[in-house]
Amino acid sequence: MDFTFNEDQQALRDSVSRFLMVEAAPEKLRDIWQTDAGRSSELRAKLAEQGLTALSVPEAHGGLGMGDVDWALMNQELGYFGIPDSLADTAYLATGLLTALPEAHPVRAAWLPRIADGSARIALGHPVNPWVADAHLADLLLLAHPTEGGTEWHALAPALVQVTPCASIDASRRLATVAWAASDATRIADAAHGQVLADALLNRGALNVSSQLLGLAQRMLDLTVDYAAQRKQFGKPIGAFQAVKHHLADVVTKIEFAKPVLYHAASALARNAPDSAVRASHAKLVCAEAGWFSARKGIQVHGAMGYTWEVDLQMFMKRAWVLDAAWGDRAFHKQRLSDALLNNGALLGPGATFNTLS
Amino acid sequence: MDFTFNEDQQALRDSVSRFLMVEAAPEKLRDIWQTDAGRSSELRAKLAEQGLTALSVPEAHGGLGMGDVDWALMNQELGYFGIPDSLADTAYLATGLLTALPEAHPVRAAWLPRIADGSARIALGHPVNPWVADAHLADLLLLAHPTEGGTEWHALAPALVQVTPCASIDASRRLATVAWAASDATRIADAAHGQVLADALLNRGALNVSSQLLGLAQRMLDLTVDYAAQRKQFGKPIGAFQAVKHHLADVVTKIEFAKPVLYHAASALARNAPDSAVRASHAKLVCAEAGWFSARKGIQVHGAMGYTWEVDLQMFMKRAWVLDAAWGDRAFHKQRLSDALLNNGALLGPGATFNTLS
Amino acid sequence: MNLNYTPAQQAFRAEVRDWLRAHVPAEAFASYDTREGFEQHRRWEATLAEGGWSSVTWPQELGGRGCDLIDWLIFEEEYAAADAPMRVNQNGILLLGPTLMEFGTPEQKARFLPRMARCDDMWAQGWSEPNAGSDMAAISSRALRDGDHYVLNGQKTWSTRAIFANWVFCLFRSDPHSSRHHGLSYLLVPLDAPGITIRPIQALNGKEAFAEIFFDDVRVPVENRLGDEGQGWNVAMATAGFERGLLLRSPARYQRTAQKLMDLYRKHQASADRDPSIREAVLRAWMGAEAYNLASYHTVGRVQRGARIGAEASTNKIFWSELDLDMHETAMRILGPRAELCDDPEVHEWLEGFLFAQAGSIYAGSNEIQRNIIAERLLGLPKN
Amino acid sequence: MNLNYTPAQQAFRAEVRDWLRAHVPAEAFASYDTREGFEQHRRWEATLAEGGWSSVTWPQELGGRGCDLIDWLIFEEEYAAADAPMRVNQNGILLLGPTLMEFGTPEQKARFLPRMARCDDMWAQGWSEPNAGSDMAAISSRALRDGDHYVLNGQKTWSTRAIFANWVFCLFRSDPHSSRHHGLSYLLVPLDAPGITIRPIQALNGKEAFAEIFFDDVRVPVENRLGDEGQGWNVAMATAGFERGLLLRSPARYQRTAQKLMDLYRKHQASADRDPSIREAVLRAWMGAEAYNLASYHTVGRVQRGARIGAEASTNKIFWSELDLDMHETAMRILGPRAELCDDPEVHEWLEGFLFAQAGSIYAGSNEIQRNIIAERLLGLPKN
Repeated sequence: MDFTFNEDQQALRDSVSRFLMVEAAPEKLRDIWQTDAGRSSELRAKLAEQGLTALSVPEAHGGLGMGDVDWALMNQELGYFGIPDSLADTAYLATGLLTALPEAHPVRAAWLPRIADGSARIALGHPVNPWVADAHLADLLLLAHPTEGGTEWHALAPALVQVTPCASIDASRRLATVAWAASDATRIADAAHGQVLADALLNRGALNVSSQLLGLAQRMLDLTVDYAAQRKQFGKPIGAFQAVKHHLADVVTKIEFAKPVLYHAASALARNAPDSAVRASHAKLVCAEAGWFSARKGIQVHGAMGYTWEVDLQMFMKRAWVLDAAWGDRAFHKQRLSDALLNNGALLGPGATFNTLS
Repeated sequence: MDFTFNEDQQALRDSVSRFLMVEAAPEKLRDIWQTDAGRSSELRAKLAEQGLTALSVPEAHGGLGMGDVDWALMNQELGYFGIPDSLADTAYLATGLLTALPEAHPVRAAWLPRIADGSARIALGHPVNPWVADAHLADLLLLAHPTEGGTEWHALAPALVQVTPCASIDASRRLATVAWAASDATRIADAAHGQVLADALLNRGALNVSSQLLGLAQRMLDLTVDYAAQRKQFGKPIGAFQAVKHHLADVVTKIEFAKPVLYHAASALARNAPDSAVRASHAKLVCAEAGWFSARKGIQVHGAMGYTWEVDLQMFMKRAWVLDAAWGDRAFHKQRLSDALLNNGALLGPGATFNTLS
Repeated sequence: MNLNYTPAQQAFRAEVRDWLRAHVPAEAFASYDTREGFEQHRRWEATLAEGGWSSVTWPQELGGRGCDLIDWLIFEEEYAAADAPMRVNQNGILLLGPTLMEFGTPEQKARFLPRMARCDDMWAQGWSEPNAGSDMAAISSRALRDGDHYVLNGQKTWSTRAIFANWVFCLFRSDPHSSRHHGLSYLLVPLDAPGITIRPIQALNGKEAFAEIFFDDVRVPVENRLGDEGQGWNVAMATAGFERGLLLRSPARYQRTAQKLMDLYRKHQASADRDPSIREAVLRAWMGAEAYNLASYHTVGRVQRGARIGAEASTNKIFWSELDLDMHETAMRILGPRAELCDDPEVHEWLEGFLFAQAGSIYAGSNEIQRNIIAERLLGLPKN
Repeated sequence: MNLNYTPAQQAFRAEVRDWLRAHVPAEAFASYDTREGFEQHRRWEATLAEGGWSSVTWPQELGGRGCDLIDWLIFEEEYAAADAPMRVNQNGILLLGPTLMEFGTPEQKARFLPRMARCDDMWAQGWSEPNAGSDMAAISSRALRDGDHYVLNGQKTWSTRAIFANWVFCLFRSDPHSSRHHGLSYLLVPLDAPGITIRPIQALNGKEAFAEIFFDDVRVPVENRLGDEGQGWNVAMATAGFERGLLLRSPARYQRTAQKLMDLYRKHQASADRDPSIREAVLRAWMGAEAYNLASYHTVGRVQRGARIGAEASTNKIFWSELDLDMHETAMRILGPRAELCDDPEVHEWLEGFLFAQAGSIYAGSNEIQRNIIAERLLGLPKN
């Protein structure tokens, strides 16, 4: 029993953080987000060079073979630095889906190496989301097709789909509805296996945004602490006022108690534990709350400055707001949690966390 | 349209307040509450002398003929000074019930004058409460008898009932379960009329505790402000710390926005308005919340002192806690509110408050 | 206590309702933070003025109707129920107008009030400065007396819609040796005066909702000063509390939002009920909006009986700003993953309202400042 | 990260469970705030000690089992799951014990620790004073050196169960010219020493849960001082953070409460669901208790890898105290009008817990103080 990260994991995270600090500074992101495509192939290439696109691709396909627990750390950095959806969607979520296909599957074999080397962007259409993120630049789209027997999965080249963009309040987002037709030729998983993939993807997607939300919460806190230390009113930094201190102390508490929930959920998913779904929902709820709460306290402490486009807070705040409802909104996850707790006594009580009593 | 109290109403309230300040000081109440009966006939006699028992008895029976709106003020004082249940139960609730009987009804004629002159205590058994307050000293018990056709009401002399006390966390309370048998001889209202009485009593009971809860909230706030101004830590009064200020400012806001809701509900009840029930539930919910919140902030600001028996805060805090669930707990009132709002669009929107659009 | 409207009040309500029914535009305007939308809203203000509705509580001779505050509440109820456009000259009508009536010379009243009522002039407010936000007494922009003129230098900020306005009312430090709230003067400045530069500030929604105003040796005549020299703080404060407490945010607006929230909830009830906190929040929205309305009627009654509104205005500010935020957050939760789609017709208004609600706990005195005021002035807790 | 218990840990869990199954009394004890109940609890502590369970993390030679912190968590989980009695010597075992191990002389350790482990001595804490609560550095009780003794004068308060204890550990001002956290000494005082008067304080529930301790020329030998003279603050603080952060409130206790709350909710679901906030609160109770447990495992792992716990302890304190309050409030709501009936068997435990939870945000450093610590030490915000 050791619920901590090892030094390698922490070192990798630190190096990614240092890299993004330089390469994903807010002013660069603003420039990128203002382009039509909203994405920079130059930045993507640098991320690939750092190995970020290869993180969870199996070693046999040129990747690093890492898993959900590593991503729980890494994604906090992506959240902290506001890296748009396409990277984690491709390198984490699509990779997870493809890796779960039979080893000999041609789509798996064809695309995992391209993910690892950074040359492919993959977009995902899951029924829980009413839109597809980053469909417009995708080299491949993996799309769910709900049928009576379960959710099939289909792989489509961009030429086979029609992408209609829909604007998000978050300037980093490029969302779209995608029109397409399912056929035998596009199917990569039938209804039975596909449902397993869809369920796993949903939990992974929820953890993906959970960890980004935690990173965002931390970024907004850091920005706000900086502001509170510098901004003076009534002859002293506003951070010296107890009301401001207590706002921000509460943000710390929310973040610190969301982290272990996230890590545990990631571990459950990695182990394919029977309680993966309820743990993922728990993580999503507390991370979303940390993000939302940090946004609220952040703008309050920033005062009118926080209401401006110019101050960086807004970039992260809007992302926190929208990820709150991505990959299952609060109602979705509360319902799952509620159903599980009312029906599964093994989740309750001392000793239940790591399932020793079940 | 004039949603204020006139000078007479305010003057009466002020005089009652001044009277209770002297006669119902906490140390006196502590002595009374520690007796077996928990009541003082001497204090009751003084209250009667002040006219408090006669407030809403019709003038024809020796009373002052006041109504729900006056009680909304008066009951805040009874709450503020922690006057036990028996007074308002008798002089407000039982009086309301008896007054609604046909004018010629012998029970009405016999007991209203005795209420007015302060010589009778009346206890009420309503189905919404699992107990009867102050049954042990009652000269008359008015007890509901639910039947398929509605709720009958019966009047019983103490000799006809068996009273089994049950202890409350609030030392001012004297609760009991009452065993009794309904008979033709005891019936004062049949099922049809009785149901109307039961419904009105429920709303009046809810307003009765609502206004007391507001008074309690204000008392706890006042005690806490006094404490915060006197208690010094770190070289200054703790009331100078922003965290303490903001705790107490929030209590003020809760109280101030509960008051008009209470007054409006009292007026609706007095006018027998069709939305009386939903207005009473709204009042109960916000007044209960003000009481609960003032208790929480009060004990927090009092620090360890607030956790003691010695400091007066506890007397009022416990009363606020228990009245929270008396005459319909929050679930009961939320359900009523929810049903009404979902089914009655006339309650919604600008202009709806005073029903001009319905 | 008499909670029936008089026949006259009922007739007034019917008159308002009929007029609005005949005049409220069928199509929603563009945002008033855009040039096009602002023009639409300005024209609507002119239409209101023609109908005599632009400032119902003003005296008739100044373009108002001399209504009492109950009539004002009725007007606001009908206005909100009709979904009539947002008002864009409220800084003038609600803040400067009453101040002019109290402190203005007869010449100033005649010069400014009728034009304001007709929306010939659109007014911006100029109180905040980069280093004088919550701490407004830290104002440093200066007005140096030069004969019968003041020479203005300095910078104002967070001036709402100033890029579309043609006048601004400001506090300047007229006594260079003064500090804090002493030595300030209240000046009315035309925004086309030489030496003025206006730089828009982009808000959260990307629109230019605010501006900074830079003053570089701007000359204004002494007759543009409202109240006595050095008394600007008192002039500004005299009406600020009352306005902030009562007129700034009429309760009808929140009742309308609560009503729409209930509609939204009913429409999506099956999915919303998966999260029990949503139903709770919808009930609270109704309770909050009703409470705010009742509190307003109660306050209006007290004011009509001669009471002055003091620090209670601060409880109002906290209450409506938190209510607004809660209601819009709840709408976001009900809309779920669609809530981020700004062009979705069901989402658009809620999303804009959600963004705007973020600022409610900050402008007009942050809620932290309001809580200090309540604790110190209502409860008498020590300042330090 | 490896979230499987080792075979040794599983075996340890089984051993704890078996022992508890055989020994936990079937009948609930009286309140430990009564003489009778305290005696029952003290005897239970002795039974635990005989079984070797009174202080599992202590070294074996001092009466413990030398368990690591994972084993401690496992022990606590089984203890809570078995509804074993509350512990009444935690002030000794959790606070004084580790402090003695770190700062005590060999003689002091030998003299006090085994007796503490066996519950031969029951320890009270004596830090707070009437004017030194949140501001603990304002301690004014004095210990004047007189040869090889200290002469104690002053008053301590809020000393939990001191009327039943026989020893107290205290901070006294040993340098009369010192101020704040300088010049304090940490002393161990027998409560039967001449000059000591103990006056009980009645708590909310009417029980004598605390006491004031008056010192009137009480003489204690110098060998009863823990750590160096004048270094009492550092001695007290060295372990306070760690203990407060981790051992004071084991997560299993909150998981058990959350589980019981879920049971209560299921039992009364039809009536509880009339208030949607109840279901929300029950879900939050589970989420909070799980989060607290996970945070504890995470912290324990870090400590076992050599990390020191700093100001994070303050987030812990806030978290468990608010969780405890929320859970008990929710239980009150579910119980509805019956919640006030103290003798109702279903109510009793919840009501007592509700009262006790009121104090959670106050003792062991008020939550306001904890928030200051987080803001100043973790976030680096300025002190003034």
